[in-house]
Amino acid sequence: MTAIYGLYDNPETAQRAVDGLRAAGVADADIQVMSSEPFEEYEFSHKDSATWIHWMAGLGGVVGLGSAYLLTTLTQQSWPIKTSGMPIVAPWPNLIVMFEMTMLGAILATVLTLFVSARLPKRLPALYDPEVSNGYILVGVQGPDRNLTAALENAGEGRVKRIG
Amino acid sequence: MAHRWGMVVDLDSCTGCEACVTACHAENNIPTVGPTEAARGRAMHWLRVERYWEGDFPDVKVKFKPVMCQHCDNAPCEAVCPTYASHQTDEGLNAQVYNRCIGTRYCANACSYNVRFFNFFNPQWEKPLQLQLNPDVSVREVGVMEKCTFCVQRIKAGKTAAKAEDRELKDGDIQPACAQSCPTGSIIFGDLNDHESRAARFTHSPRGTKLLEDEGTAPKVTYLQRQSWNEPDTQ
Amino acid sequence: MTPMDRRRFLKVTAITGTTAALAGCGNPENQIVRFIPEEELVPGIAVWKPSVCPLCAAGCGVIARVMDGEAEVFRKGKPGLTRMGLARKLEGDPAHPLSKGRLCVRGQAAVQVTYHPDRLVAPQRRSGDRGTGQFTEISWEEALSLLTERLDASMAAGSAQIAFLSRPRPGRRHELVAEVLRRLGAPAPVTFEIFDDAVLRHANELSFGRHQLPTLDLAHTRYLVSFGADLLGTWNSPLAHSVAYGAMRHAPGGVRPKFVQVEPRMSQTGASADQWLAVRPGTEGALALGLAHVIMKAGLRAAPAAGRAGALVDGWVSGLPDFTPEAVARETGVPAARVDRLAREFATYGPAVAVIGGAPLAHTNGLAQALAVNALNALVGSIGVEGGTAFMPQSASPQAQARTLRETMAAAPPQVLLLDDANPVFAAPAAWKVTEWLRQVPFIASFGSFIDETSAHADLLLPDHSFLESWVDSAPESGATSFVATVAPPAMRPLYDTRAMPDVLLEAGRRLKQPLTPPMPWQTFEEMLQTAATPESAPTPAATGRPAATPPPTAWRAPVLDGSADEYPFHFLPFASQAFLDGSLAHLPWLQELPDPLTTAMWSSWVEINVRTAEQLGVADGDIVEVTSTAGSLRAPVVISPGIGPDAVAMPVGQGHETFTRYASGRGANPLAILAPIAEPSTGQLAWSATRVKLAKVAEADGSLILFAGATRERPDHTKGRG
Amino acid sequence: MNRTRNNRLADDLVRPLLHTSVWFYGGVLVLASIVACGAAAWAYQLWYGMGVAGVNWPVFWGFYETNFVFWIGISHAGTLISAILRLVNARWRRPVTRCAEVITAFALMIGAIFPIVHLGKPWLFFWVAPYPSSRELWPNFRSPLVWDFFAINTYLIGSLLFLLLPMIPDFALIRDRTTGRRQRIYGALALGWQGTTTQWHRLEAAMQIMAVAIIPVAVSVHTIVSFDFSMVHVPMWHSTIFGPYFVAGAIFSGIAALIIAMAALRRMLKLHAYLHPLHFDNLAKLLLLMSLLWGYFVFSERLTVWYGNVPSEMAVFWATQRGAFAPFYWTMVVCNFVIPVSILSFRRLRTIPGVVLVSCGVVVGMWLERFLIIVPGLSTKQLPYTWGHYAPRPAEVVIMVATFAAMALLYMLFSKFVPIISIWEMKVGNQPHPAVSADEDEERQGLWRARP
Repeated sequence: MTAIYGLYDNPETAQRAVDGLRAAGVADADIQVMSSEPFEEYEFSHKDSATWIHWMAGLGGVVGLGSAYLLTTLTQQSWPIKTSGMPIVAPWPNLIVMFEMTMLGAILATVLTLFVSARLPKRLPALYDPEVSNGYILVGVQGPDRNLTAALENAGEGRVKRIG
Repeated sequence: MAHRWGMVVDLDSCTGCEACVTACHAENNIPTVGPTEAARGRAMHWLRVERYWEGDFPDVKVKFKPVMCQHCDNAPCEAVCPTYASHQTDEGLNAQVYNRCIGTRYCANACSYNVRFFNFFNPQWEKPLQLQLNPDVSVREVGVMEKCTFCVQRIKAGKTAAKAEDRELKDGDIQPACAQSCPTGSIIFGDLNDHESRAARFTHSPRGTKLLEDEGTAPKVTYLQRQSWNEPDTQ
Repeated sequence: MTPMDRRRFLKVTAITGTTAALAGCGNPENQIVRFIPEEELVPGIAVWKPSVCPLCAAGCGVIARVMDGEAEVFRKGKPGLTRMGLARKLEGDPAHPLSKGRLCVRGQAAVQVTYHPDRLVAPQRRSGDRGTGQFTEISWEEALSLLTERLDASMAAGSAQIAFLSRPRPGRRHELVAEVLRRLGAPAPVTFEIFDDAVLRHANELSFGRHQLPTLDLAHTRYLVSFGADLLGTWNSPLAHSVAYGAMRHAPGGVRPKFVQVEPRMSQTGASADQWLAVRPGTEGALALGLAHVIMKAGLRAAPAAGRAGALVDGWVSGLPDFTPEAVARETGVPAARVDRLAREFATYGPAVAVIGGAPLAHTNGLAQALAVNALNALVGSIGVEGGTAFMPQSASPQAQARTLRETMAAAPPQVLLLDDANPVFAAPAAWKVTEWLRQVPFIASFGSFIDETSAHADLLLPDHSFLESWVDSAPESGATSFVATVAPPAMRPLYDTRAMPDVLLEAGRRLKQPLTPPMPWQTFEEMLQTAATPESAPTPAATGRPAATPPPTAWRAPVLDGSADEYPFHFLPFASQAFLDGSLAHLPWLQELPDPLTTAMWSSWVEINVRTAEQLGVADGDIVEVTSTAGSLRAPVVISPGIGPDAVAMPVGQGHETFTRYASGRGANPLAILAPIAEPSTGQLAWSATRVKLAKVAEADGSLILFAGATRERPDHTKGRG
Repeated sequence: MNRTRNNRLADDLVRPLLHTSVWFYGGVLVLASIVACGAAAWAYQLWYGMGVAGVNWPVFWGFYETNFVFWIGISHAGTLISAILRLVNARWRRPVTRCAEVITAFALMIGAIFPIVHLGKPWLFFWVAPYPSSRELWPNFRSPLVWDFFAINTYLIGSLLFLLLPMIPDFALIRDRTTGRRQRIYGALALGWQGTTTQWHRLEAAMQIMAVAIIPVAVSVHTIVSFDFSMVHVPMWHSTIFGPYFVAGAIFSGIAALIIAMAALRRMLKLHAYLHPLHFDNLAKLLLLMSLLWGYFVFSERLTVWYGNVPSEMAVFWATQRGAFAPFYWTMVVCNFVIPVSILSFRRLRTIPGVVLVSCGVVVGMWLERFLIIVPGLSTKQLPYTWGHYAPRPAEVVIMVATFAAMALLYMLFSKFVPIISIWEMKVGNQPHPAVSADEDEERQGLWRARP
């Protein structure tokens, strides 16, 4: 595999590098930006921010609720035992169990979606540089070499590196 | 028609002699815990005779009140049990399933009458006292709750006998140990669904009251209040 | 092969490898043997067998629920295992006129006597010094030869100096003992029971010609006045009384029967009364005479109606002028108005009956008190009528011919003393010096099943069967209106190497050098019981009774108490405890853990004091006080009670045993020990209610008082208000 | 300069993981041995039976349940607070969140042990779990104890995830700054985190949702714990106020615990540059608020009982107000209300030592509160005949002490292996900046560049 990337000290430069790559005709999807913090206020960080994680959470909640309802009512009916003169299927207490399982469903679904959509866990891919942890921002492109060095170098102070 | 077992205690003739207490111990294999444990408040009396003083010397009276499990229709102890160890049977008994009990002691807290007892240790019968144990009643191990069962073993035996003789149960066929031994016949046990039974009739006596009625527990034990002469010159 | 053969040739088979499993079966070296079962029982099927409760003189008939089980037994000097029928529970015998299918709290616990862990399993002879309670096991052969040796010796010495000391238990068993003693040329058996109402028997003899305790027909009584008799708890025939009391309370319709209890300390019986009248101890008789005064004055009855019983009371014919309600109020502390009303009610509502028993008789004026109540009963005509009091036909009353312990102790000490369950070392005041007396007796043999304070002084222990293991009988002197004699065969086989006392006596008699003359008509107690027991006296006595010289009238006097009022301010009232009676039942764990009806105390002894007294002494429940009389002192925790006056303190009898099994030894204090040795003059019986004491706080609560109840009032004051 | 500051930050926060002082080993040793004693005490109880504890008839619940409620209460420090702060975007939360969430995780684990310890047959505790234990019989969903099972587990799982997710980027950072075995371990824990824009987005989104979800769960947990008591007719248990009362109390004690923990970290890990007086000051304000809230609840509880004048409840009321429990009761009032209000109301007294002192008092006071809710009610129930007493026995005390040691131990170990302050969140928060007083900081807020 081959790839080219630049390491930039500050976000402005990184932003320029991203713009440069776009100008050089690289598709947004191919541009990869890695950083040790989310630079929310910079445009580059907003690429592929669309997500359906909220919907998944909701769905999880619904599943939790449903299973809780079944768990309580079915088990109570499967062996009807009288206690304290309460109805065999006692709605009020069951609501508590349903609430808890709804929340649990939502939380688990959220985390599951996070891992799936963020492709975690996985082994560390080739296109990465420990310098990211030292605060550098990595802007890179994978794939067959097109001449992007300029685009990355023109961005400003930074180091451009190649893989393969 | 299903049975609905209930009890009536006539406080007017109860003399507080506590024959019922020992009878209960003998019938139900209730262990004696000894002085040290008794001092820690762990004495087990499924049936106790409560004593309350009224007035002061010399015009003083005493109220005796035998209190055992009230076998409530809405027993607070049942719902709180996580394992159904405590539940209501079809015959209206408040049953305690010893081998389902995991010893949360929650039922005991929920019971307003404090008639539930806990096995803080494994029960001890210094040999050969264990020879007295009633084979019809299981001995409870450490960590489980126990309480008055209305002598369920006698109820079973009574029904089996009636079945064997192929006849209906008669009122009085079944006597819990306390009712049988009570010298003054102040404890009356019977089927509340059988309107002819003495228990059923006394349950509706004008003297009849329930213990902690306002708790809404709907007990199946009725107490017939004590009557008295009015003493003009007692203050 | 019949069971008989099997029993004769007891087959023994060794079990190997189970010693470990059978811990408690003695040291593993012992070979564990399994005895062949001696009877066929269907496992799990209960058989009901009749028996007689031995725990008090009431002699109630019981039935034992026998089921098979695996028992560790001790037979022929060997420990072992066998399947056998075991009595599991006692119930009242429905066919028995006294128990009528009911059973009292003590009767329920009686089964523990048989299975008590400290029961003697075989004969033993003394190995240590007397009183140390050190014994070594011996065979019956050796035991019997030791016994007969001593009997021979004492007979050889001329008049047989043999004393047989037991508790008064009317019945054939006692007859047999008397017969044997007579043939030995020994004096009549000695009976001792601290709470025995000898005074009342004597009074009844005088008033009605019957040396006997009365039977109350409570079931039909409409007005009951009890002077200190704990008739529903511990007095005379409590179970029969309770059964009848139940009938009285459940009497159909009409006026509610009234029950008045007159006593200085509220007993369990007093707690059940419609009205509880507190009187100064020892003045109950004055109240009775006060009632009689009002009744006669108001013309509700005439003096002669009391007949002979009235004639025995000084000033009766003249209408008891000294016993006006006011005078009685001063004497007893009962308001005059109440005396008056009580008297009128008593004479108006019929059938009415009065009864006296227990503490009121244990005074120097005991006889006068009893005669007063007898006269009152006679006055309202409650003798021998339905709902009144009557005397039950009976065979020879042991108390009639028996000697008292005091008489025996006064005479020269016997050569041989045979003990049967009586425990005077515990149950007699220390001032009697029973222990010293026992030391002077060269040879003491005890038939008891346990080592108690008295049998600890024995040289030879010949353990009797438990009542469930042997032939038992009773012929109570009171409790029913018809003659009652109960005989029952063993309910189960003996667990241990024990023998029935009567059979041991007969056996010993056969082995004597000079045989009994005339020879005993029976070889065994069982044989004796085959011959029917017959009532000696006519069923219903006339109010006049047997012709006897009418003694001079007795005047009621205030009781003489031991100890000056200013040095010893409190009247000391020992009482028979609901659980232990005179202490002979303190070894039963069920009764030890039984909450006392009024104080709810378990496993403890206590001193009951009035609230005011507590304030004076500055003590709270459980604090330790020292109770001091002229005869000694003891320490016990206090229980503050509204059921006793500020001038008296009460203490239950029963605890305070030194050596009486693991459950009773070293627990609590014994009030009898500090009683002053005052006697009721006419009978010489101990006036156990005539001692004064002083109290002093000696320590804070030390936990020796164990109460089951948390609070004494249904609505404790501090829960009442917001203040 | 942005990067250099960030590196210094990383260095500061990673240092504790790389260098270990003898004090650490000493501390671990001491704490571990105390925990061992606790385990021994429990073994002793398992062997002989519940009787070795002080519980009796009628006081069937005592220290164990007190500690259960107490620790579950403590657990409300972390996740709940950090979730709220996260949602309201309080920028001072960043250094606080993780050490708070850690408290939650461990306090929950410890608290959840007590319901098992207090069982008569602990080896059957799993019969409360929703599975057909014997004869196809499922647990009784009507029982508050079963509700506890669901609530506590939901909260525990949620809190653990809430704590773990933001740790992934930090693991990645450590991975890149270490070598050898450490690198391999943290590398594994980092799950291959690169810090791509996608990952950052998903993480932030997930954390937002979790924050929303965890708050109602946290509230429900302590409400349900309070239901254990308010569902039954024990005098002064059967009260509708218990839900919010317990939640408030939980947060109250939670914040106090958090303050104590932060002060300890600040001192031991030399985090003065990260945990400023400002943070303590803000938490102190929260604590003051909760103290007032607590006082309000106690007052309304007491007033209604006193005014209602139900005998059985008055028995408990007076037992706590004047009777045997009065000393504990008034100590509680002083620790939970008098001291906090009188100290925290004045800025000059809201110093770190002052706040820590108050917090210690609150922890004690809240423990007493739980004890005073549970025991007096049981010892004076409806029938005066059955009134009783309770005194703890050694087993209970030892096990209780051991749990406090366990908390400290777990906390030490955690801060040894994980940066106790979330590094990347600190970067976002533009920290560290030099320690400042509360006033100075407020001035700075104007200059501060708005960032999420």
